[in-house]
Amino acid sequence: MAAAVRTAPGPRGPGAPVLVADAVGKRFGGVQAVDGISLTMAPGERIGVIGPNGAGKTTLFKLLAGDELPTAGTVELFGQDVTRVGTARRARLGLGRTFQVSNLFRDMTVLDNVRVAARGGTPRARVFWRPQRPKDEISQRALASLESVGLSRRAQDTVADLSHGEQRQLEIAMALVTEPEILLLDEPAAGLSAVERSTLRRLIEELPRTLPILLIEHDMSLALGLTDRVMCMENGRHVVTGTPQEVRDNETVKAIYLGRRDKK
Amino acid sequence: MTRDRKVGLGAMALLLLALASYPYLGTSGYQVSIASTVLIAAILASTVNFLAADGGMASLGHGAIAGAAAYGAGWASLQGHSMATQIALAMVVGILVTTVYGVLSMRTNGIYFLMVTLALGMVVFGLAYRLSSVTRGENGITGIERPEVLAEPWAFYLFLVGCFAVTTAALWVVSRSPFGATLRGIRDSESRMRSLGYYVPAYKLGAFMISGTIASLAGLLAVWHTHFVSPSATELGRSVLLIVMVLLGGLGTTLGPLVGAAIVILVENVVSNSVERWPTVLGLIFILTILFARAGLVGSAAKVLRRRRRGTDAGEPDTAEPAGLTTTTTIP
Amino acid sequence: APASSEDPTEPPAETAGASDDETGDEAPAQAEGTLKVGYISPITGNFAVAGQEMVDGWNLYWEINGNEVNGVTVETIVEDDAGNPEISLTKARKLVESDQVDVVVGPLLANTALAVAEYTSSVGVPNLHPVAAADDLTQRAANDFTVRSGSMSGSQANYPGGVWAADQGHETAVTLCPDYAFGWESCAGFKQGFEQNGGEVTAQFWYPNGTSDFSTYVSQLQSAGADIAYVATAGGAPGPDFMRSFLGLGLKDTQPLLMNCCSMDQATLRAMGTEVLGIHSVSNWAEGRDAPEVAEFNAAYAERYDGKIPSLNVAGGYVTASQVAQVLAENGLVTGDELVAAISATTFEDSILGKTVFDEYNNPVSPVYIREVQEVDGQLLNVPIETFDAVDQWLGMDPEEAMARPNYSQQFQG
Amino acid sequence: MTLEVSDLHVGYATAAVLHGVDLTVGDGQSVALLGRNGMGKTTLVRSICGLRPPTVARGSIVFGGEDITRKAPFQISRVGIALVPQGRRVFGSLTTTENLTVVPRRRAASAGEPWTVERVFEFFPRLADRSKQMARSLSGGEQQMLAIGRALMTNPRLLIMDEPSEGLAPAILDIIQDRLAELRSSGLSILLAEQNVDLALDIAEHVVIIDDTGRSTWTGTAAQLRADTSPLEQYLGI
Amino acid sequence: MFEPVFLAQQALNGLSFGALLFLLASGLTLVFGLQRIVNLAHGAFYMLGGYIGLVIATLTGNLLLAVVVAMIAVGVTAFVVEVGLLRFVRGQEMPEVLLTIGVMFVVADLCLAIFGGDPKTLPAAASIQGAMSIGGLIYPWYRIFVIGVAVVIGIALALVQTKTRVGAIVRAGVDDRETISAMGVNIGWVFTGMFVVGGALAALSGTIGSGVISVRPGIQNEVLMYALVVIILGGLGSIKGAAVGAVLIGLIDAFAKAWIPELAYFTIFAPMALVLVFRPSGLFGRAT
Ligand SMILES: Nc1ncnc2c1ncn2[C@@H]1O[C@H](COP(=O)(O)OP(=O)(O)OP(=O)(O)O)[C@@H](O)[C@H]1O
Ligand SMILES: Nc1ncnc2c1ncn2[C@@H]1O[C@H](COP(=O)(O)OP(=O)(O)OP(=O)(O)O)[C@@H](O)[C@H]1O
Ligand SMILES: [Mg+2]
Ligand SMILES: [Mg+2]
Repeated sequence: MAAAVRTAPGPRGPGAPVLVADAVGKRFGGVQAVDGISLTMAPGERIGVIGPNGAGKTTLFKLLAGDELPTAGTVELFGQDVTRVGTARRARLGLGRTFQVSNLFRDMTVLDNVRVAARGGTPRARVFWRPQRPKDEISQRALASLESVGLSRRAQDTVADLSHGEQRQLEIAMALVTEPEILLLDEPAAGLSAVERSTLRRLIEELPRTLPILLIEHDMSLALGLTDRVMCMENGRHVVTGTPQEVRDNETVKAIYLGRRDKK
Repeated sequence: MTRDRKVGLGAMALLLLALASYPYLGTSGYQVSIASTVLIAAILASTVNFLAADGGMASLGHGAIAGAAAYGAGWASLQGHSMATQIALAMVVGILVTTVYGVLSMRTNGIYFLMVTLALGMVVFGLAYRLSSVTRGENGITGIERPEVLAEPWAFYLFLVGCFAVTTAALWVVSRSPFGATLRGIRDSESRMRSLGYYVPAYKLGAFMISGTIASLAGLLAVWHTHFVSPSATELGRSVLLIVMVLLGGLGTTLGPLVGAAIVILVENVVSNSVERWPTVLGLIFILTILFARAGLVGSAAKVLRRRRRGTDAGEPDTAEPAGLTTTTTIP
Repeated sequence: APASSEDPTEPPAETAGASDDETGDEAPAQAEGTLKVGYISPITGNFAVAGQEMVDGWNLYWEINGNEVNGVTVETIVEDDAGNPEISLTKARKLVESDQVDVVVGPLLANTALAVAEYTSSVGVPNLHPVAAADDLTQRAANDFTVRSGSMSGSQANYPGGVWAADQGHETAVTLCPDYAFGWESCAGFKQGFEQNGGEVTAQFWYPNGTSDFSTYVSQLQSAGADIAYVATAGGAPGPDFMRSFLGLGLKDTQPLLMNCCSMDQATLRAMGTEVLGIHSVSNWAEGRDAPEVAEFNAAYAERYDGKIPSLNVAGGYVTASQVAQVLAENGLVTGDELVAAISATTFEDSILGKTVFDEYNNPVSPVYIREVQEVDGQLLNVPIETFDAVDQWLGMDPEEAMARPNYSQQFQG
Repeated sequence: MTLEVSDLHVGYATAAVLHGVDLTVGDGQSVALLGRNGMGKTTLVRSICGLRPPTVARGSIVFGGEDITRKAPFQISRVGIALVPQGRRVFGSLTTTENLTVVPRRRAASAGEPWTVERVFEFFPRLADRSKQMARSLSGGEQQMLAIGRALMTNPRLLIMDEPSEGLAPAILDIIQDRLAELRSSGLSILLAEQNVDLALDIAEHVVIIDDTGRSTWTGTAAQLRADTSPLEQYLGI
Repeated sequence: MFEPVFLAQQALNGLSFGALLFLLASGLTLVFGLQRIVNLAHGAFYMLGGYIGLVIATLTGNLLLAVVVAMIAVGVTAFVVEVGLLRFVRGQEMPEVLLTIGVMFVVADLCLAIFGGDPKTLPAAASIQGAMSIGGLIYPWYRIFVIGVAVVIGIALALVQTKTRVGAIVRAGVDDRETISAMGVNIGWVFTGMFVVGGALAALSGTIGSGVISVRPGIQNEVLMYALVVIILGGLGSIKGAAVGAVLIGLIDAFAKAWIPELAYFTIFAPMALVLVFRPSGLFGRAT
């Protein structure tokens, strides 16, 4: 599978943390978007990140995924220092992710989107001497992934023809098909309707328990319902970390973040 | 095999048959020679087409790549080297130039890519002009022969038909391969591709090399056709016309380059015999094509056919239909 | 097809002599038929004016004199090559293979001319060059089918300019020429003429083709501070563009200047007007020469083309036509290498370019004029102020010696 | 001014989507448009705003007695309809403030007092802190606030919002709910396409549900739905 | 080669050539840089404007009148092209390319048919005569005038872009044409207006430029290429970038021609290629 061709990750004993962010910070000109956040993910751990709009969640996410380089602190992935390492390399180490704003291949079909994701820079993607085959393993995996998010009936449509919510579903399918060893999700449920949300919920629940997940969500039933541990941020800083219940009951979190519907 | 695919293959076979029988239809040597020019231009245009449609990289430097290859052959012939050496040198020089282009342009995108290739094309043109000890300056190199077996114009023409068929098929396969899908992914979103673990520049470079290699071949064929190469072969205007050919025929279509090349070459060489204001004619053809067949002649025809078959009566005339749409994948 | 496999450096003398004898007797007998002429010239694109003028000159002759000479009808097919050698070649092929012309005239530009000459000689069709200047056309690449009918080689036409400059007492000179074969040849001609007569060229500047802003070069000319500056262009815009910068810096009164043929042709005079009065140039054509044939030609041209004054390009086309006509008149219909040989063997006493004969390499030996822009009857003309008669292309060397040297370049100026 | 959509049939070049939608938004009313992903909410909203594609095949859209079915988007905006588009679509290369000032402001017949940059910043204090920042670099939620503020700046009579809750933190939703209530009392009508049913029912008094037949299958009040949730179960799968 | 007068003169040569480059790029900066319409007919507009301006200048000897007439004439042409042709393919890059190439072919060829192929330069009567003289330094007033015009146009463009709502609307329209129209802006006409202004600027530079480089067949390609180089080097859409790029190229060109003449041919393109290799979005361009 995809994992087989990945370059060997660094030292990785059982129980060693898969992802460590040590006092990372990111400054954009006058804005300190992320300010000294430390985070350790154990194998199989599922962490939620919440916080008001503009708290720095996505920026933190980008620091972990490699889209942005931190202005302070270090990031370690599977025991390897990746602070200055590019996105592609982190992906090859096994990091899978979604985008907060759908980032799809608009002029390609839905199926091709997922196929390209499934090949993820492996030697299969370099095959140029014969056409893509409709029944090969990659296509099967791609279809299965579409099925799991409920998009298989649109496999042959062009992405530009999809509704917003359908594009969000595709976004998730593309992250999952890479069979990542650590999964970062940035507001995966945004734009999804109720049914699709419960599908998503089931999907995440059914992922192997060994897969560590970092989840940013404003939907509290997901952010608090799917995770082992939740971190709340505000203005780039850490506010509180704890079990979902602890965070929900925290007075600061209630004041700065939770709405009437969630405080109930 | 889908019906579309069958129809396409059938049409292709018919076309090749027609092309191959052309010299036997009582055509004059001159007509065969014009047809040869069209085929060579079509091969070159199809490399531009591939890169622009699948890779999103519109190049203004392919004329110069082909020109460089032609100079490779020319120089070798000037030095009295054997035919094999001439061929080898043409390809080596062409591929070398391609590599330089590729490496320098990989970090750029869209219009910036266009400009880097333009600048490099101008450098090649400048070298062709200035490095006269090698290139004989603007007088160019004459008397470059083609292999004995191809000496007859019709033989060379048939050889060109073969080359056209092979290169077109090759590009067709590449475009539908996993690599082609990867390229389209890069075209649509480089950041997504990176986060999927693709080393984007490597793939872009790969595409550029494929396209540049075939362009080099076209350069060699061109010099075999005219027995002559001069800086004008590497001129920017030629590269611009290549893009024009591609758009006229239809970006991303298999036969578009041939149709586009035929129109441009015929206007330049044949219509100009009788119409003094032929540049105006050419310009009007471009304008009318865009107004009435936005996706290019082949592209729009294919779209009309497809729609007719499907029998849909869509309300809106097709608006921005992006390049990638015309390259379809097979349905499992 | 008959191929010309002679070594191009070998003078094609015998052939020329032989056909001379034959055609002499045969003339009256062959006095019927058609001479089909394929005329290639850039009528569109960047060289459109020069190309059109070259065609106009040719047509003018036949319009005045009728296109039937001695029972032979001259039929012309004009093809546009837009200044592109590839198209030029395709058109040549079309003319020869499809239209089966007896002779190809043109094209205009040196590089297109060399390409076409190579092709036509390989298929045994004569090729007449009314304007193209490339030295090699009648030197290293000379052959029995190619004749430079209306122009001179680049070094030949400018050599007398150097001689004249030295005669004027200038001791140092600086040159500015386009950086390609035509420029190298022109500059080499001037330089050799100047230095063989005691002058010294102290600096040579080369501008790339496509230069439009000459100010930096003019500044360099100025700072070089030589007694005279020699400037060449291949015609078109560089002439006026150079003059704009030159005049703008107020150098007209302080820096003596000699231009080549094409930088001071009528196109430049039309563009610049009286600003260029008094500027000197060197060329094998002088529209202001006081001779009846020139006056007649000027008048005929002016009548047909809105009072325009003919340039070297028009003259080249016209001269070529007149040569063909004279040969047909004297010999009846001649084709193939015989046509070239016949032209080459004829003395053209009253050519508008001055008395012209040809050397063994089919290159004209004719006058070169030092000209000055003067206003004559309200018209700006290049009026000859000194004439060098019977200038040949060897710059005082013998042919073998000349052709054994390398081609001219920035590095080798002779 | 009332928006009346009747028997609307709308489709794209590739497929027809809506097959007969009826919908009315009365003066000062607030209507929620519900439906699962891909049922055609955005298609309907775009049709009302005159955006192409899709194309209207049949039916009519009337606002304040004026037929706006085939008008151009800017004309429709000028009669007083403002759009918060799905996916925010802020002008990335403009600053926050420029995003607000770039839109033309209607003076006539506006609901309540006219909007100013200051008033938007009061509405969303978060934006005030980011006033000089390029909109492209705002966080997702900040962009959503900006999109709402931008629509308000046109001083609309009818505010159409396509999933405004997307990406907004729960506490902000409360604020929006409260403020929209205030605005309605000053005469602003609201059409809200939403996935967040709780929020939709809190904001809107009338509800229209579109299902996979492409029709407005269910029309009623929010109170009705609260009392009997079976339509929600049936059409939205809750 | 290093005397102060020579250096000063070369610096002025470079500056004035840079000013000319900026002028001939100015229209394209608007249309292509801000509006992202790949207007390959820009050079042809320059050419047409130059010819018309020259005809008027020759007839009247009045440079201002020539400029105004040329701007109006080309503005009208640009209007026709925009409304009659470009409007149908708005936002679609490739069709725009082909369409504007077509327009370029037609306009340039018709110019050849109408105005003939002679190179034409601004007649002395309409030009600014004489030369400035400071110490040993002599420099033509006309070229100083060109620098002045470029500065004025540059400042005006920068002001329009940053200080007026039109600038913001255009940028918004480029970001998201559909949304700005849903906000009540008739973006179609705004873009048409910009295109017309771009054409008029091309005509202005064509007329004024004809006092430095002659108008002639082929000038359309040369101008287009220079203009593209300038705005790409500077970074798309950045007026400041175009100005810096133009001056940079002008100076490099002037001094390279004097000091490293072998490279004279490459001085225009080499800086751009180098900059793009190291800064793929140009000097002042924002990475996309
Ligand atoms: N490139 C940038 N330049 C300047 N400021 C930035 C940039 N990117 C982000 N910011 C600012 O940093 C802060 C954090 O942004 P971020 O996107 O991380 O927020 P978030 O927590 O994901 O918010 P949301 O929940 O709304 O998505 C925001 O205030 C944003 O405006
Ligand atoms: N540009 C388009 N071209 C073709 N089909 C489209 C286009 N946009 C949307 N569609 C299709 O039209 C249908 C309705 O889409 P629409 O965006 O209106 O749904 P929606 O109800 O807004 O969904 P969501 O909640 O996901 O935003 C979908 O099936 C979608 O695939
Ligand atoms: Mg975020
Ligand atoms: Mg929607």
